[in-house]
Amino acid sequence: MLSTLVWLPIIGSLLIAFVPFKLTAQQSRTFALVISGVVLLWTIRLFTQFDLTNDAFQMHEFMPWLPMLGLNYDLALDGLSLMMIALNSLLTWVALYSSVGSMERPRFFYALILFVSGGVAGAFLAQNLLLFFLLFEIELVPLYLLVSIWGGEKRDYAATKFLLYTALAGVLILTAFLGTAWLGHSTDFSYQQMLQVDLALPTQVVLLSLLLVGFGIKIPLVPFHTWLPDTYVAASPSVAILLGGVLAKLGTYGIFRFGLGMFPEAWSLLSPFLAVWAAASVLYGSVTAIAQKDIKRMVAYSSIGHMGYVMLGGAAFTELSMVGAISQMVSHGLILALLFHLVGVVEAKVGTRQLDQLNGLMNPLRGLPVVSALLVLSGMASAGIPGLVGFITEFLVFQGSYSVFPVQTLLCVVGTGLTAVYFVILINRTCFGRLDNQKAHYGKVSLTEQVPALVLATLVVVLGLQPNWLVHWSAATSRSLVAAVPMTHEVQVAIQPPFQGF
Amino acid sequence: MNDTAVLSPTLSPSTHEFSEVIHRLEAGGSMLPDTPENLKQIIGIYKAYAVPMDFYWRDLLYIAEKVFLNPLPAFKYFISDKYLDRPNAYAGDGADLRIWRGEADAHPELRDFMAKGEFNRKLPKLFHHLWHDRVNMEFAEACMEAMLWHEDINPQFNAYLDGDEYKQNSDLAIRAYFKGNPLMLGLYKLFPDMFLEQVKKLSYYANLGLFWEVMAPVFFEMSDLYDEGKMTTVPEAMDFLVNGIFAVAGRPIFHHAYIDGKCYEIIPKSQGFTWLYEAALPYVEAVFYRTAPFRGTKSYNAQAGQVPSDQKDFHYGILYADVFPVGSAGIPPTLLMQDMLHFLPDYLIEDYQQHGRGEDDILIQLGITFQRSMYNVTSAVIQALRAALLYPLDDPNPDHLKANRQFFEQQIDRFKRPEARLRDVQDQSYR
Amino acid sequence: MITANTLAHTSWLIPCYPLLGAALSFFWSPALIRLSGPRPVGYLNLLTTVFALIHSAVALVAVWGQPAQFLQIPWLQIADLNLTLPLELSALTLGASLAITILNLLVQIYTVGYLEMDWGWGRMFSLLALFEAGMTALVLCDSLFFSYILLEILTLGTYLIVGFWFNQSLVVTGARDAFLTKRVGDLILLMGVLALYPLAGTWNFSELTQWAQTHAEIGQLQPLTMALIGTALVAGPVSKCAQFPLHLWLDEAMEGPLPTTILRNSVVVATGAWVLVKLQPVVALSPFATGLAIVIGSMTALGGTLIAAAQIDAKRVLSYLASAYMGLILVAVCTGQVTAALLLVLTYAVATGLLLMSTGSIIVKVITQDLTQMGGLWSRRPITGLSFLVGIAGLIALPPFGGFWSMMAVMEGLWQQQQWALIAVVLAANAGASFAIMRMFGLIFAGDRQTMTTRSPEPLWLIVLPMAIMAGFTLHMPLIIRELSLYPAAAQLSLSSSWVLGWALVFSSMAGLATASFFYVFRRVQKPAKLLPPALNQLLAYDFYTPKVYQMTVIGAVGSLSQITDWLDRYVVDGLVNFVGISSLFSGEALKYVNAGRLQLYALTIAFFVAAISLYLSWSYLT
Amino acid sequence: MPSIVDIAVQNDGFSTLVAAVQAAGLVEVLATGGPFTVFAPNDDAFAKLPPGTVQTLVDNPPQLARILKFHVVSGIWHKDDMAQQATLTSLEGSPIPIRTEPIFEVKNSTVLAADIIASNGIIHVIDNVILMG
Repeated sequence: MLSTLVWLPIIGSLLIAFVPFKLTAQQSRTFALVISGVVLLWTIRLFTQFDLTNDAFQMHEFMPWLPMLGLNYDLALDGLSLMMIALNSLLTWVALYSSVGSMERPRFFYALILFVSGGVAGAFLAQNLLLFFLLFEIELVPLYLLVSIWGGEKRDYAATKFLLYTALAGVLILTAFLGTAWLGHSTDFSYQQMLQVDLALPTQVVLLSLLLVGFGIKIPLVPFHTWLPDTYVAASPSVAILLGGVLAKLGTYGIFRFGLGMFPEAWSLLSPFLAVWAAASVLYGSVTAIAQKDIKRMVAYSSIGHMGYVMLGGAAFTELSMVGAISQMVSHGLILALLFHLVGVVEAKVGTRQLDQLNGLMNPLRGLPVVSALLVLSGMASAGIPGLVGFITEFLVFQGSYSVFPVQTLLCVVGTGLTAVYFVILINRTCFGRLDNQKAHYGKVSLTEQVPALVLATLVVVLGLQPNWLVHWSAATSRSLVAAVPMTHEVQVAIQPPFQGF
Repeated sequence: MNDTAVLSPTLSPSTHEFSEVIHRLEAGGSMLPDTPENLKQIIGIYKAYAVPMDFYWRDLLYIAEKVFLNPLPAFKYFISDKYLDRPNAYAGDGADLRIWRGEADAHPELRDFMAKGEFNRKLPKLFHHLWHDRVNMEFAEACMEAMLWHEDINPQFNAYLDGDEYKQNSDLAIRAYFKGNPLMLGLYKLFPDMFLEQVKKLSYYANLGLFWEVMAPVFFEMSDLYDEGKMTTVPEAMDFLVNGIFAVAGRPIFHHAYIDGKCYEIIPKSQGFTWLYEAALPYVEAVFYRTAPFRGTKSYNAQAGQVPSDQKDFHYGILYADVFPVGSAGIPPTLLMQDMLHFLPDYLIEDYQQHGRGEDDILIQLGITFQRSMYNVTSAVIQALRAALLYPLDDPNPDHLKANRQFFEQQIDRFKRPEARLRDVQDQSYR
Repeated sequence: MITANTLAHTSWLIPCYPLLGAALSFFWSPALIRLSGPRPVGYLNLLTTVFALIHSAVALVAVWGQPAQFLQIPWLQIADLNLTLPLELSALTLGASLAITILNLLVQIYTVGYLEMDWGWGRMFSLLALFEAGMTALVLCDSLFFSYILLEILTLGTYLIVGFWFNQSLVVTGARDAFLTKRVGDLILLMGVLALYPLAGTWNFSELTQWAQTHAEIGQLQPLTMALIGTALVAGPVSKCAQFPLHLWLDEAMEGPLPTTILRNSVVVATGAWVLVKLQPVVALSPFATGLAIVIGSMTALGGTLIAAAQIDAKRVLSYLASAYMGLILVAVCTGQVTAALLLVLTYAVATGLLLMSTGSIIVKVITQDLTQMGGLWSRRPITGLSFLVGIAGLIALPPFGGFWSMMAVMEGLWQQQQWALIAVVLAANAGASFAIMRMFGLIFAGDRQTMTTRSPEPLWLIVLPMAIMAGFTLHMPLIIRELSLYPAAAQLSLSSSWVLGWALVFSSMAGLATASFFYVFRRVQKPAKLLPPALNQLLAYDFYTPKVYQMTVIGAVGSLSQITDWLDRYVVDGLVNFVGISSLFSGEALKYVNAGRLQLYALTIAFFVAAISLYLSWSYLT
Repeated sequence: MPSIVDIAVQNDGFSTLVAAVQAAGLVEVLATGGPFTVFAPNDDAFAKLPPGTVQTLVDNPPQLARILKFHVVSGIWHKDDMAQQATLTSLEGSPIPIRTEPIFEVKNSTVLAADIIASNGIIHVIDNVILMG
């Protein structure tokens, strides 16, 4: 069941790369789309099989691999993984769909994307720390190539920076994993085994810190974020969708799964710092986004801010905030993918991403009216306007976190206000205003180019109106995650002044 | 008036910003460059314009003469058969002066569109109306409003509207119209000026209707001549217009209202108002040059000062308008462009399909074509004025040529404003 | 069988009709209708509005005289959070819904006339419908949380509807400022929403009221907390109601089409007041928050009328009067006079709607919005002129019209609380409003014709008819008030205070009207504005230079902060990381300048070795 | 002495003008009223107008009369009297620009024969139909 999600894309990838006969760009795209379409359908089937009442891991698949190393092929699924898998399957399909047929070495491109998708699915399902790490590291290489071969200007610089940062993250994570096993005298790297490990609090704190920094680079959290704007901007829209929509989630997923899961005591000790860190990331990302002149860069910075909400929810680790954080990961993935896709279309049609050159794209006849309308929708979703999915997930995070970290939560609310500021700047400059008569002979946006955006936009609206369909999958998992953590701070502010400091 | 003289050697070249255009005008040309592409575009659009115009003038007269002061004129665009069959005075066998060789009643394409619409079904009129599958009379009324509101450009006509005779004529008509309606008569007694102002507006309906009654057959004839291969250059097209202007210059402008089968001469023909002076020239000034800023592109905020405080400084007509926002909100000419869209000749549709976004931005493409064609009409007006008020282009007297030059330069000066599109229409790539 | 009662119990459908209309409007977006025009969308939305109106009316009849009923619509149930949408069905809420749908119907008819040459009907009518849906849902909904949601959606709606003519530059900035200002209020309100829940354990207004009553001591126990929460809860209404210092957006929103202005100035701004009314028991827990709101309201009431009296733009006179009246309503709510406040909302909304309809009827024909370019329209525009006069009568305290009774109700309450200063504020604001609105009347209708008013017939019947109907409503307002048994106690005129207050109000109105008439109707003084020192005149005309104040404070601060962080990000954080993290691996600025191909190779190798070495190291530990 | 109308009728080259005056119903006025100064376009002048122009005017006497009145000024104005005048006001109401130096011109027409005295006025023959504006 689960292996299909991992191996189908990888087999597809190998087929595209190595079949002996000639494949045109269009054929490889279609083939990749079919593969990822099947994966997507398979994911939907997964939802029907998923047991909502079970808060443990489900659908185990186990195969010994290198038992003496403690490395086994061990997959399983819980609510958190399910959400991430769904996001991965959907966004892979979207990324493939939004790619343009005309590029250099298309077979290689599509093979790499499928490969990344399979690897990431594996990482989200891995029940073995080493397996997770391997898959986490392996996706690096194809992504590096995807950025450095098909990227925009400064792609080499960006790809290298990305590679080095992620590699560093890998080292830290591996150190933490090995340290946990070593210090805990565990011979097996299985997740269940690791959960049993009982370490002294100081050790836990050190190991957790390593994980936090390691995954923090991946998310990224300020100040480890500087690879992000460069990489996202240099990457082609499809790759940016994968990077921002899915791969950043590996960071928060890792923090929740391994940090929070394995070191609950240390987590509860560090959580106030985490909350501050999260709020700082939110504010920093949002404020910096306001100053950007390049819309893709602006969206990239918005991602930093929005991943901060996930961290806030995790830091507060109430049941509600965890559900919120997990849902926020999904909603952020959807919205960011939508934004990157639209920005990509704008760049492809207008030929620039500069705010001071864009204007009047809302023009119904000569502009990009549908793209503009969706840009308004996605910007507003990102800014947390109710009725769209961004609001409810952020709200759950806020409501869940407020009783624990009131000030940090309120600072994050300020962050959504700042989000509104830069998205209004973006929409005003890009969509509103008058077309420049000298330049405005842009190509038409075909329906095919709109399909991914329409799919995502539909999800953003539907899940915004009916958030139950999004949040209830992760409810049980959140409950069990939170139950594992000792409550050092009871939710007992009911009559206490909530405005106590950090 | 075929002035086809070449530039006189006795005059030094113009140093005007648009010297090229000046020289072209002096050589008997148009502001629009003489290219086959331009000719094709303007003739095609004249034809597409003439069909809805055939409706405009009929309905304008219908409103001025029959609907009159109906306080709830919900059906003012539901023109009666009589007005649909009403013979155009410049077409058909019974014409006063036959300009178009076609029939005098409503154009067959118009009748077809009114009956079936783009929906292409014969459904009740009301359905087509509500489905907005109809001619946009609103814009024709807006043109009328522009003429009414810019009252300084039609001094004699307006002086008459403000006079006692007009008041008496209207009074008779108003009383007759509201006979047996004590409410409206009572209101009239209380607020006579309100009713009088409405009648003045209706007089402008008649004015514009009579103006367009001439233009429709002129454009139809030009289209036919082009199709027959008898009109081959832009200056020829312009000269046809110049001749047309002269030929009907003396046509009377009047306003009659028909109430209970009786004719009330609100502005009698005997007042001596002429087509050229009381309709054509004010129309060109009000609609081509001035009108009012589109609410979708200019702020009406008094403190922002985007709208000039002097009517003379209004330059928002088709010669100045930015056509690119057509199709957006707050751009009234969209209505006209949409009207023309239904009646484009095939050769223009083909042309548009090969440029820009083809069918998708056809409204803008035809709008720019329309702008070109109106530069040609304006050229005709300038040349006609030059012929009427100044000297032949081949006049041997250098002083006369200088006067002509001065006149042309004055006219073209109005296009020095940054928003004017004269420079754009010189270039074929502006589309 | 459909009975009135079933209709009452399906009242949740009321917002759904316009919402359906808005959704269907999509099919008339310009990209989809190439051959026909967008007008059907207008008729369609008129139809859905009529449905909503009929439904509201029948439901109102059904619940008339009965205690409030509640409907619960489950929405989201997760962890310990249960979000159920409670609807309150009472004469008050359904009456408000009826008023909103009636006003919307009139505005939509007006729009058909006013925007007859606009191609953007799809967007216009779907947004009008969105507002209708949002406002009817807001009045029916009994939850702070869902009210917040609706207010936010309306904030977005304001952005889009002000940005309707997006080709125009001032529209673009106006939409931006409206959105951001309202959003600021919304988010502070959200903070209040978040903070209130742990304390009260509910967001339902009715339960909050109970909670506030039973925990009345909480204000004394936790003055700071309650002050902060109360202030946050007041902030939302303050920005919605365009109160100082968050009032500028309403001025800028005047760039939007006039029909939307009618809706915005009459009822949309009042949504803030409505929510405040619902929250009044909670806010009342904090004397600080209450006091703050009263101060803000009073300042806005006085400042707004002064600014209104100095505007030369027709729409802006009314926009500042809107702020001023909302200020009075704020004062009324925060002094605990909920009924009086709602009465004032009602009489204000009807009168101001009428005034804006008349104003639109003028500017659609005289083109200019500059009052100094108008004049001499009375004889030719009597229907509009009379409507305007009726609007004035309904707005200010002039017996026997609506405004008088609502102001009386407010005054009566203030008298009982012995709030002399606030009584003075109401009187002064009333006098100022009378002056400002009469000045506007005089400038438009009296005096000599100017070039732009030389030709001005009454406009299309689709504009005149809704205006006349609205005038009818305004004239009948006293009867409606009587039907609703909302006459203030003062109206019985049995108390001696009533006579005093009544006469005081009438005198203040008369003072304003008479002064304005003297200067602007009878034109006894050339250029009356010259009587004021120019600096003062400018100060008022330019709205106390609020745009500059914003520029120097909030906008400047956020702008420079973002510039600074961006600089830090580029040169410090990134530079440091590049330097420390990377330069240790390579030398200097290797990353940027070293031959890219080789660098890639290096990097790949590094990554590979990191993984390999790590594995190798672990091997020795594990075996 | 012959009246203005008589002179026009008796001389060759004014048949169009005469026909126009008749059509416009101005014979009576020009024959007995006055005194007038008439700028009389000859037949060639009318012939210069594009086809249809005269026909439309003749079909519509009030409009024709208005154009003709533009050619008439109240009072008697000799060429020498006009030297001091930049414009004269026509009976139609619009001004007529006049130049006497270097050649005698009335608006955009040239005077072919000046100062023809009639019983009720004076005639100047011009080579163009002059138009208002």
